[in-house]
This record gives sequence, C-alpha cells and structure tokens, in this order.
Amino acid sequence: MIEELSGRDSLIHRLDPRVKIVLVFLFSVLVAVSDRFLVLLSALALGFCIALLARLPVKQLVGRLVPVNLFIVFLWFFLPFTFEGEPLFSVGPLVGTHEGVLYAARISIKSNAIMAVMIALVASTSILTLGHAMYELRIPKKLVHLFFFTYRYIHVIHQEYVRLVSAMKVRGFRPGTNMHTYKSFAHLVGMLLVRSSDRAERVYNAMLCRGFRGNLYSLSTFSLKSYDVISLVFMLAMMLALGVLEWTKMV
Amino acid sequence: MDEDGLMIHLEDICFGYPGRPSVLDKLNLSFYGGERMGLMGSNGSGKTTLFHIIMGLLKPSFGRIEIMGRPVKEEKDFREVRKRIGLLFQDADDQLFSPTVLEDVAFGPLNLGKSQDEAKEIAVRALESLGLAGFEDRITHKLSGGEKRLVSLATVLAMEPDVLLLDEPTTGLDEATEERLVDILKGLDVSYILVSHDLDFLKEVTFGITCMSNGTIVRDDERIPHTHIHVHEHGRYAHEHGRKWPHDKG
Amino acid sequence: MDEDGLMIHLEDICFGYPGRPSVLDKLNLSFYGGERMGLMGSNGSGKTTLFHIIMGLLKPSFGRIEIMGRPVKEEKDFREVRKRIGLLFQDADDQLFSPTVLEDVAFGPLNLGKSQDEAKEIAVRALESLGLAGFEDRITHKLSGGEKRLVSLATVLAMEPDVLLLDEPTTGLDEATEERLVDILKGLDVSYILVSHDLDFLKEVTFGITCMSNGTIVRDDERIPHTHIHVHEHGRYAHEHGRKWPHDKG
Amino acid sequence: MHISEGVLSPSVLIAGAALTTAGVAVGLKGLDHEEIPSMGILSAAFFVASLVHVPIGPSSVHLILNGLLGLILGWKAFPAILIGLALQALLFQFGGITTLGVNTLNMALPAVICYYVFGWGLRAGTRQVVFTATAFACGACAVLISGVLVGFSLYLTGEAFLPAAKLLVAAHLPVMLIEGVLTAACALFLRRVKPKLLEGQYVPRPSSS
Ligand SMILES: Nc1ncnc2c1ncn2[C@@H]1O[C@H](COP(=O)(O)OP(=O)(O)OP(=O)(O)O)[C@@H](O)[C@H]1O
Ligand SMILES: Nc1ncnc2c1ncn2[C@@H]1O[C@H](COP(=O)(O)OP(=O)(O)OP(=O)(O)O)[C@@H](O)[C@H]1O
Ligand SMILES: [Mg+2]
Ligand SMILES: [Mg+2]
Repeated sequence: MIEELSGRDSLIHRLDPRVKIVLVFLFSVLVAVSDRFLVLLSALALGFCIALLARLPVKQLVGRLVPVNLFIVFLWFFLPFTFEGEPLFSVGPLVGTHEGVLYAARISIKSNAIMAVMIALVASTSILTLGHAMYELRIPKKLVHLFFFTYRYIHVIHQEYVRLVSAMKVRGFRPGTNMHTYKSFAHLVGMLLVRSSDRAERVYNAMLCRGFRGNLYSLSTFSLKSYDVISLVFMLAMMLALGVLEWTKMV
Repeated sequence: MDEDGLMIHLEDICFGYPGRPSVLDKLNLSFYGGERMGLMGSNGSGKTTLFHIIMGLLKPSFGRIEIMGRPVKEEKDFREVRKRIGLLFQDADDQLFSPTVLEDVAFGPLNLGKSQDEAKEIAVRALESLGLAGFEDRITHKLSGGEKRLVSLATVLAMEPDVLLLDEPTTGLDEATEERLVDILKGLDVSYILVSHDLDFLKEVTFGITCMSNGTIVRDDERIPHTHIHVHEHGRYAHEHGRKWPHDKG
Repeated sequence: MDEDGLMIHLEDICFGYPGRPSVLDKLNLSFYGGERMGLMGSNGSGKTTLFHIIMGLLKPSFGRIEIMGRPVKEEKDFREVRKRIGLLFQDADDQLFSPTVLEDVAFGPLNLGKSQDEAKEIAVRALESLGLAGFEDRITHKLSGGEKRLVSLATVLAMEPDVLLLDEPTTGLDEATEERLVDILKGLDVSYILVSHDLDFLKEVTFGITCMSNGTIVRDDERIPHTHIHVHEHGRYAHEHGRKWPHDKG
Repeated sequence: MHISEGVLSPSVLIAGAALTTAGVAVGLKGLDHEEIPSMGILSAAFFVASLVHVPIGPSSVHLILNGLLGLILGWKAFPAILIGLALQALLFQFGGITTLGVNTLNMALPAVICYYVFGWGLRAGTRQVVFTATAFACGACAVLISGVLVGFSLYLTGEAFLPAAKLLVAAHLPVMLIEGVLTAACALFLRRVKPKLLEGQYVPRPSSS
C-alpha cells in the first residue's frame, strides 16, 4: 500500500536531486505568492510540461491530482458566494460574484501547478535520495536522520499492522459505527505502539553492538554536472520572467 | 456427505505476489470432514499463502474455491467461511492484540454477535479446555512464547469452528509445551490441516502427510519410514568417542 | 594463550528479568579462540539472554565476565568488547536500520573511527566476501528475508570481529540460502558460537554441540549419533503400506 | 485536515513556517542524538496509526491521534509530525512544501498544549475514572484545537473563507468524539500493558542503561 511512484528514466530523473529540490521549492513559493492569471496559467503549463518531461504516465498524474482537488472542490462551494463583488450568477437565494469565481479559479490553478511539479519531483527521485539531498542542503542532521528512521520502519510496522488486521478479520471482525469497533481499533493502535517501542529497544541494542555512540553518518555524495547547471540557470530564468511579469502588474 | 462431506475444495488455484514468481500454480486440494491432514513443504513453498487463500485474506488470480459445498468468491462469502474455519497464524504475536487474555479470547464470540456475558463464558470455557484457567487477567503482551501460542489456539477455538488450519503451531515451543499441544490436539473434536516441519510431531497428530512443492500439492498416500543418523542433545544413552574439544582439560 | 587463548570466560552468571523467575543460574562458560561451538536449548532457555549478557546489553545480577583475559564490568569496558565480538541478532529487521545496504554495512567501521572512504571500502569488501557485490545501493527494507539475513552478517563481519555470536541464523531461510550460509560459515576465518534448533545444520558448521537447560550449560564433550525413524517427504525410496486416506478414490 | 497548496495567503504561510521552525527547534533541542533511532521508530508507528480508517456512519475517517502523540512525546511532537506530514506529501501528495509549516503547526501545537494541560492526569497512580476522562478530553481537545486552527488559517487568508472555515470546524465535531474515545481506550491499553510510555517525553531506551 505504501508504494512510491514508478521510477523510469528521463531528463528530469538525471537531474541532481539538490537542484530539483531547490527549483521545486522556488517554483512553489513563486506560484503561491503570485496573483496574475497570465503568470499562473504559464506556471500551470510549465508545471505540466515538467511532469510530462519526467515521463510520468498521464493516468498516474491525474490519479495523484484527484485527492488534492477534493479540498479545492469543497472551496468552490463557498468562495464564489462569500466573496464580495459584482454578481455573476445565482443559485436560488445565493449570488455568485465575478471576483469570487476568479479567486476560486486562481486557487485551483495554483494548487494544481504546484502539485504537478511536486509529483514530477517525487516520481523522478527516490525518497531516500531526497533525504540525502536535504542533508546536503543543510537541513539539520537530526531531522534528516529522524526522517530516515521513520521511513525505514514505516514499512516494518505497516506489515505488522496488516497482519494484525488480518487476524481480526479471521475472527469475524467487521468494522461498524459502534463502541466495539472503536475499542478494537484502539487496542490495535496500542499494540502497534507497544511493539514499536520494544523494537526501538532492540534496534538501539543492535546499534550499540556496532559501536554506536550518538554519531550518525550519511555516505552519499552528489556532484553538480554541467547539465545540472544549465537546467538550473534555464529554470531560474523562466521563473525570473514569471516573477517580473507578476511584478509589472503592480506598477 | 453431511458431516464428513467435502469441507474444503480448491480447484486450479493460481497465486503470485505482485512482482514475484508465482507461488501457487494450479493447486488442487480436497479436504473432508473428520480428516486430520499434515502438510509439509520447504520454506517459501507457499503453505501460509494457501491458508490465507482459504480464509479469503488473499485472492487467487485464477481458480475455484468451494467451502462446505458452496462456491466462495467475494468478501461477503468469506465472512461466512471465517465462522466455520479457524486459522492459527504462524506468528502468535500477530494474533493477539487485546490487553488481557480474556478480552482477546472473547473478541471472536463478540464479533459473532454474542452478548458480553455469553462471550466471557465461552472464553473462560475455551481457556479451561486448554488448561489455561487462571490466565484470564494476564497481559497478553507479557506472556511467554509458548503461552502466547496456547492462548492463540484458545482464541481460535472460542469461535467454535468445524475446521482448523494450524500454521506451524510448534515453532518456538519447548518440549513440554509441545507435548501438551499434542495431547490437546488429540483430544479435540475438529478436523484440521496442520503445517509443520517436524515429522515426529506430524506423525503423532495427523492421519497422513501431504507435501507441497512447486506450487502444487504432491499427494503421498503412503508414509515412508526410513532411518536417519542424528546427534542427540545429551550424551546420556550411547557414546561414540569423537573429536575432543581443543581445550578440554578433562 | 595468544590467538587461541581464552576468549570468553563466564563465571557463575545469574540473571533474571524483573518480576520473572531467573533465566540464568550460575552459568559457566569458557570459549577459546579457534572453536566453533553449537548451542542448543529449548525456547526460553536463555540463549539470547546469554548473548546479550556477553555483549553488555544486559547486566548480570551476579557473576564475573572476562573477555580476552580482561574482566569487563562497565559500559566503557563493553565498548571495547563490541569491537572484538560481533552479534548477529535473531530478527534481521532490528539489525538493518540504515536506508541503504552500503550505509548499513559501513556504519560499524565509521563508528570505529574509520574515514568515509576506508569505511566504504571495508563495506564493499565485506559484501563481496558474502557474494553480495552489487547490493550496495539496494534499499534495506526492500530486501527479501534471506538477503536481509546475509546483509546483517555482512554488517557484523565489517567490524572485523575475532568472535561471532550467531543467534538462530537459519530461521526463515529457504534451503538454497541455508546452503549458501553453510558454505559462508565454513569459509570464514573466525571463531563462533552458533545458536540453532537444527541439528543437521549445527553438525555441518560446528565442531561440537553444547546444551543449555535450567539456566546453565550442560556440556557434552562427545557427540552421540543415534538412529531415529523418520517419515520421508516423498514416497520414492521405501514404502510401508500404512493407513489409506479416508476419501481416496485411487 | 491538510490545507492544499495555493490556498493560503503568503503572510499566513510565512507565519506558519516560522512558528513551526521554532517548535521543531525546541523539539530537537530536547532530543538527544542517541534518541533519534527510537524516536524515528515511534514516529513511524504513529504514521502507520494515522493510516487506520475507522467507520463513522456510512463514511469513514482516518485517525489523527495528535493528542496521544503529544502525551507521549511532548515537544518532540513537532519534529515527529513535521516528518510524518513530509512523508505524506512525498508518498501520497497530501499537502505540500509551502503548506508544510502551517499544516505542522495546526497538528503539533494542539499536541503540545494537550501535553501540558492533560499530561498530569495520565501519570501513574491516577484513579481510573480520572485517567479515562483526562485521556478522552485530551484526544477530543487536540482535534478540536486542530480544527479551530485550520479554520483560523483560512480565515486569516481572507474573510470570504469564514463560512468554509466554520463548516470545517463543525465537521471536526464527530471526529472529536471518535478521537476522544480512541485516545481513552488506547491510553487505558498502554496503562495496563506498558505504562512507561505514558510517563511523558518518552523515548525507548534499552533496559540496561
Ligand atoms: N507479503 C508478501 N509479499 C511478497 N512476497 C511474499 C509475501 N509473503 C510471502 N511471500 C513470498 O511468497 C513465497 C511463499 O511464502 P509463504 O509464506 O506462503 O511460504 P511458507 O510455505 O509458509 O514458508 P515458511 O515455511 O517459511 O512459513 C515466499 O517466497 C515468500 O518470500
Ligand atoms: N525483555 C524481556 N522481559 C521479560 N522477560 C523476557 C524478556 N526477554 C526474554 N524474556 C524471558 O526470558 C526467558 C529467556 O528468553 P531468551 O530470549 O533468552 O530465550 P531463548 O533461549 O533465546 O529462546 P528462543 O529459542 O525462543 O529464542 C524467556 O522465558 C523469556 O520469556
Ligand atoms: Mg509459512
Ligand atoms: Mg533466542
């Protein structure tokens, strides 16, 4: 169930993960603070181009975008009606405004543009590589190692969880809206926590046996190639252009 | 064909985990009421997978399953199956999740719609029948390996199943507990399929032994005794003067 | 007494987990360099506990421990012990905690103060010696059970220990991996104590078998072969016409 | 619970990121290097627990359990939740980069508040009734505060979000009840099986040291 997106090979895959993280971050921030439709639509187009360049199957891309858009759809039920402005249409007693619709549209575009590049990033880089790249980008060491341990043991604990749920099923358990169900789930969660804390003790012991004294190491090294630099400069230029476009609106 | 009828009937079952070579390949199995079948097979031959398919925890990619004469396909059908067939998991730790033994054993009956009092009564009876009276308030997580195994068996028996599937019930048990299990199994009034690597144990508690290999069942109608040379744990009975320990003083 | 000297010497070790009957009771053990000792004992007899006491992960309530001729008592002393003695844990998931195989195997050498490059080199060599070349960038949680076990062994060997303590290294391995492990162990140039329930395996890879029971070591200096009657898995070689299956048509 | 990318205004995003950075810094400061492995494993357990879906009427909700997490980890809830949300973003694309700060704050701040408000009632020796009530209140309040914070983040972005924010808080009410019940039952489980977990700022250590 906890599956990463399929790894293929593409121009995006070969990009240095540090460059990718920096670009995705800057892109997300740029889109999040922009307001002008021209800028947002260009960003959306750019985002989808990147996702397609990562050779992400369109079906997977759309599948991943659906949950993101559920919250957006929820907002569409409110914003057109609650935003003050020029009336555009009406549903019964409710009046949708021109400004409200534009605002909701803006949010939808922003959200999808940012998510498209996020998905391209995740689909082209393994999560562990991202962790190593974050380490290189000066994210605190403690945080990166915490990330690694959490990711490592999610899989082990998830398997324990699946086995416990099977055992409940085999004994006729059918979840419903009742106390018995909630109590059983609470016991399941409690058992997971207890077993994890036991495991933590064993892992700590295993680390002691290998000389652990509080130091954690990361072995991966990245090197910037000319291809990375060119891509970085190119993308920065694109974003700068968008930024200028956004800024000129205000002056 | 009533009580002793065809309880479990599998036809051409195929199964593989995603991204792996197939585990079960056109497996056929007929299991009748009153039988006590031993099942052997090397590690990874798919014995556990087979049990999970019978219980509907895994879905075969191909093939037909009939339980007690009725074809079963969907989750809904398997819910009925799980009332009649009990599965003892390979790892007892996976089976127990309630804080106390009594709550864990009563979990099954509660799911079958029994009242709290009835469920408790059934649980107490199941525990007693395995010689576990007095264990009701013990914390499951703190039981020893052997105790966990016996309590797991109690949780399954509390469902009052017609057929038991026992997945390596003796791994991790010491000899005393294993003997106790032999006595318990012999005294039980249910049919079962039992997976074990231990031939001596299988010989004691089953009527015949079946083997799995290459994803299918290889049926041996005759059992074949033959001799093996073994090194015994204690040097009490017979002696062969072999190699001395390098640093022995005696 | 140098290389083949007394490596591990335990005297009157007593230990019990809080609120439980004692597990080790005046246990004595002498283990010499060059030895390969098999250790058997029923479940819960305290084999894992014994290993943990030797590594200083548990503190005995009474008794003396001497490693390589020096008495060890405090955490500081045991840090030295852990450089010389490697422990292979019962569950490989506890031992492989790093994201990738290379990082995991290099973890020990890095802690011993090796530089990044040295550590990498040692790790690559350890992996190669076990036939795991090319595994460096594999993700640990995606390894199969057998691969996890072998990589765990590589992590221990990368510490270049003089003595290995192996806790049930064959549980859950398929036959091919088990055979590979036998070959690896036979080819290793270290002494070890090996816990296993599998006599045939112990016979192949150790010089002698020692038993634990009632919290102490029962030493058998002589191995005692004796015969057992066994039922063979396939009916190919010898036949005894036993009971027919109740519902057999053939 | 997650606010999507692109919804919130820049000032809210920056404020959220700043407060979360501060919270994470406090959490990491109290975290010994040697405790990182154990903390990671416990965080993983909470991550898996948050994948559990419990039915409520015809629909189902996934567990949040930030009250329980706060009780067990204290300030360390901040880094634990930050990493949990980062992994959710990477694995399932719930939430994203720019909203990571706000989303972490909305979940972790209630956890820390509950740690201080309710922690005392869950230590050893509390009477069963008091213990159960405190645990219930802890689970329910953590979700309530989270819901209010989510609504507040939206409201700060623009007054037009007010009705949507109100509805979000209202939608948290049934979840509150379920979380309260589950937290109480789970805390009772831990009290019987491994009370050490409830001692506050817990990090598993081997028994010997
Ligand atoms: N969840 C899983 N995902 C992928 N592969 C699996 C999974 N479970 C089992 N397998 C693989 O399927 C094969 C059959 O496994 P199974 O557990 O059924 O064997 P088994 O006969 O019960 O073995 P054992 O004697 O070790 O219990 C093995 O090769 C195993 O590695
Ligand atoms: N952490 C613990 N707390 C309390 N009791 C424990 C703990 N670990 C082990 N025990 C108990 O101590 C006894 C010895 O356990 P140990 O694991 O050393 O046995 P073992 O010989 O390794 O058994 P196995 O063959 O099952 O691995 C058992 O009765 C066990 O229940
Ligand atoms: Mg199995
Ligand atoms: Mg052991």
